[in-house]
Amino acid sequence: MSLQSTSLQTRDMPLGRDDLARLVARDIAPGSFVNLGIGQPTLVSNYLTEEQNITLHTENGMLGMGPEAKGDEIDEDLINAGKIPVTELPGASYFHHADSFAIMRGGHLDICVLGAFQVSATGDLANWHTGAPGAIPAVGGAMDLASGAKDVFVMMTLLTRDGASKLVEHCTYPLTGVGCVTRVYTDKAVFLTGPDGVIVRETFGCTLEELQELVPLPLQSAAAVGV
Amino acid sequence: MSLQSTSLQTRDMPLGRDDLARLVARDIAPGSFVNLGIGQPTLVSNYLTEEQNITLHTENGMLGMGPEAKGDEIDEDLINAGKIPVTELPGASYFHHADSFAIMRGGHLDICVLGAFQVSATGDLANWHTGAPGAIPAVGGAMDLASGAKDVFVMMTLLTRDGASKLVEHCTYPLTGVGCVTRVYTDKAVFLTGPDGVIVRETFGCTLEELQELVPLPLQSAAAVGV
Amino acid sequence: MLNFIDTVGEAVAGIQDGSTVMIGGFGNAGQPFELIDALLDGGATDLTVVNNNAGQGDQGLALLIKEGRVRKMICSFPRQSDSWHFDAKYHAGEIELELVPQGNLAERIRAAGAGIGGFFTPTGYGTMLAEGKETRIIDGRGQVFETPIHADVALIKALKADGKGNLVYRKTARNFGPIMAAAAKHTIAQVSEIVPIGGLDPENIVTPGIYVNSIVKVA
Amino acid sequence: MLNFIDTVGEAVAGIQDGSTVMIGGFGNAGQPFELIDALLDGGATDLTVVNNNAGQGDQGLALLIKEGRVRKMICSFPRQSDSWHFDAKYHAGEIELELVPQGNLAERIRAAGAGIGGFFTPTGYGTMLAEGKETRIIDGRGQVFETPIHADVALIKALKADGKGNLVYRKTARNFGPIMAAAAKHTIAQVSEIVPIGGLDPENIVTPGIYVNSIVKVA
Repeated sequence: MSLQSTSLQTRDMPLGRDDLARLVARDIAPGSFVNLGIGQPTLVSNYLTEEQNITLHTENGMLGMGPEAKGDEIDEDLINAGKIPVTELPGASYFHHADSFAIMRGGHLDICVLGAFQVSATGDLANWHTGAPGAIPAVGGAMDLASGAKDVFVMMTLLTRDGASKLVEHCTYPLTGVGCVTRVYTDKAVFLTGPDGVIVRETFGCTLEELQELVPLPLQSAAAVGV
Repeated sequence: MSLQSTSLQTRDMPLGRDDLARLVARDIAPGSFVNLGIGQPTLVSNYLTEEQNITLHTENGMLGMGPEAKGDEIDEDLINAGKIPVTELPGASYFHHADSFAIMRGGHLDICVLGAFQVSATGDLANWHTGAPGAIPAVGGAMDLASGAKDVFVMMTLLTRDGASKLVEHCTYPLTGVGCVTRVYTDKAVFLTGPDGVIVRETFGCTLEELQELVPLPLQSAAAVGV
Repeated sequence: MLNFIDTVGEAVAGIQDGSTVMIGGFGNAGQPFELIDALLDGGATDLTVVNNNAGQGDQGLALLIKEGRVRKMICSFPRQSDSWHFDAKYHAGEIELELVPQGNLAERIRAAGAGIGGFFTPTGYGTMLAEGKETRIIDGRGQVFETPIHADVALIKALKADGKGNLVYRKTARNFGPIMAAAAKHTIAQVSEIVPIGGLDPENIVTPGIYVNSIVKVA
Repeated sequence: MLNFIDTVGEAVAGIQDGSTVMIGGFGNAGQPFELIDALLDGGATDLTVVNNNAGQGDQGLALLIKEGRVRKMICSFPRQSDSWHFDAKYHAGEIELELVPQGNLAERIRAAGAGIGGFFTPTGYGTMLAEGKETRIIDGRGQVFETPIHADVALIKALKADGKGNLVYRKTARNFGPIMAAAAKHTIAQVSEIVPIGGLDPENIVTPGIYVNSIVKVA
């Protein structure tokens, strides 16, 4: 494998959460319909531009979701999937839960962005359950998004607090979906996942060689494979 | 079998189509949600009273259908299942086809009234296809109504033009639904059908003995079985 | 991506030979006559058409059938007093018919839009329309396995669209429009009126713009 | 039959021990708090409850769970920062949990209302939530067989009802209300306002009155 790391390194430093969210936002094609799940991925909404004309979907029954509600805008009947008060943009629509999940499950969303515990080389996703004994499992809409969206992007730190890679050959946590993740955005690199293995699109504050030291599966350089 | 015909005969003459429609209308419980199919059963709507507070459903997406539209009321966007212009009553609602058939298929209609070629002793219905070679089959919503409504009433003449009974031991025409018909309203009698056989509720212009001559399956008297 | 298109001809220009085309409407209500006429003019052939009926009189879908452009009809009620063009093609063995109970037609279209791989329904159990199909008894009732109907294109008619492609309909003209819009890869809607973004109440949208690709105003 | 009822207590009085009760709402939006409180006061126990969550804080469903009235929860997201009453009962082995992906929960409820005997979906395929379930490959995708969720009673919250029982909702408080109303044998709706027949636009009804049995106005 040819590791052409210099051409991939786009930043001197690992990315913070906001920089990562900005990067994901920049990568979303104009006019897309997008679901940002709950937690960290919702930061992406802060960096979408008006020119991009992105329509945000929330699983609890809305297209055209606006930014988080502040002060007088707060309305208990208008919340997102994380149960945080949000606002409504012009051109929004409301629908019931079966219609909302039909949008997700029917393949109509262009992109969903999710957090993850682990992603495998072939795009398996584990993000709902640690599998720890006694842990109460809760899945919400994660499996529907994983299996339904045209593209599933993951946002996560590359390493656990213990320094283990979350990008793995095979997930050890219970799966959310099989072969569903197409891109993984981490603080140290952006990876493209799929049936042909893992391709590194760019690195942040490390060379490809250094990255390969951290990740226990073979990495290919985007420059080398011509992506 | 004890044939107590005198107590069942309620009219001196066979019923005409309008008298039959009036009888069906009278038998519909107040507050019911009803679908009247197409053709002859739609006559029933002429005899429903305001006090009955019946809500009519039409398969093409409406609850609260009113009478046929006349003159200036005619609106090409407001038709019934027979494609005849109709009107809208206060409290009506419109919905799309999947939602409309969910009402029918989900068991939410109290009664549907359908025409028939044949009904069997156990309530099998044949009303969509003669089975004749070269005939173009057309089924519409008949099978959904037959399998979905809580009660399926049939309105038909008892005999074909050739004098054969349409109430039969086993249907020879292709089936619309199995064991679905609960009542059969004919010009000569009202029959209750079900797993226990055929019960005659009342006769028009004939005795039960005379009726039994016409129908090739054992008839029980409602008076005798205590219905 | 959503496009507002000036003419019905341009709107249907991308429809390929061999496509599966859903056409909204029940009787005349909700039929996108202008889009169908444009499809007739456009020349696409070898089509599979999904519609409740199989054309009436000498207009719209009936003409498409007459001209031999429809290889197969998927419908619930092809036989009407004025469906002579379908009748002729059918008796000549020149058109294929998949006859589907109307509720199965609606539910199969809905299933395609909702990502359902197939479902069991009591409708049609024990009838010739279930012959050859998988069946099972569920909670004591015989049920038939039915599969989704996907389409390349849907041609539908709505009352109004806003700038986001959200649609509202009028009375019983709503019928198949919303479920076909969700089941097709590319949905083309003819509307009577286009209003600005914000011109429709978010509570009353029937078809969200995510399901709509092309909108053309028809006078 | 539709009844307009004066108090939430009378509205829930008929709910029997052992019933399956669907409760609308996602977070606080659309939760029929007053009906849940009345159910708590009414004493029915051994309930199976269908809700997206498993109660939050010290109110509503959480209290019903705390009081030991819920035998089984069917939900997608029981674990929240303030779901301590469910947590305690779960760890004590005093409540059964059927964990369902949220889209399967919605679709299974919808299937019950629409008379569908079961359906195949890709959601959950290859995960532990599909263990023991029938699967098949359809069009190259692994799919899981899921069955309808019926209920004896649905408790939902809507914005307005008209005299025919037609309902409209408000913003994301709509969520599970419409599908639960259709899936339950008996649907009880608490509303903020009751308007006369004709007071709601027929184009904008979300839940037709055919799905509603009891309506109670909550100030």
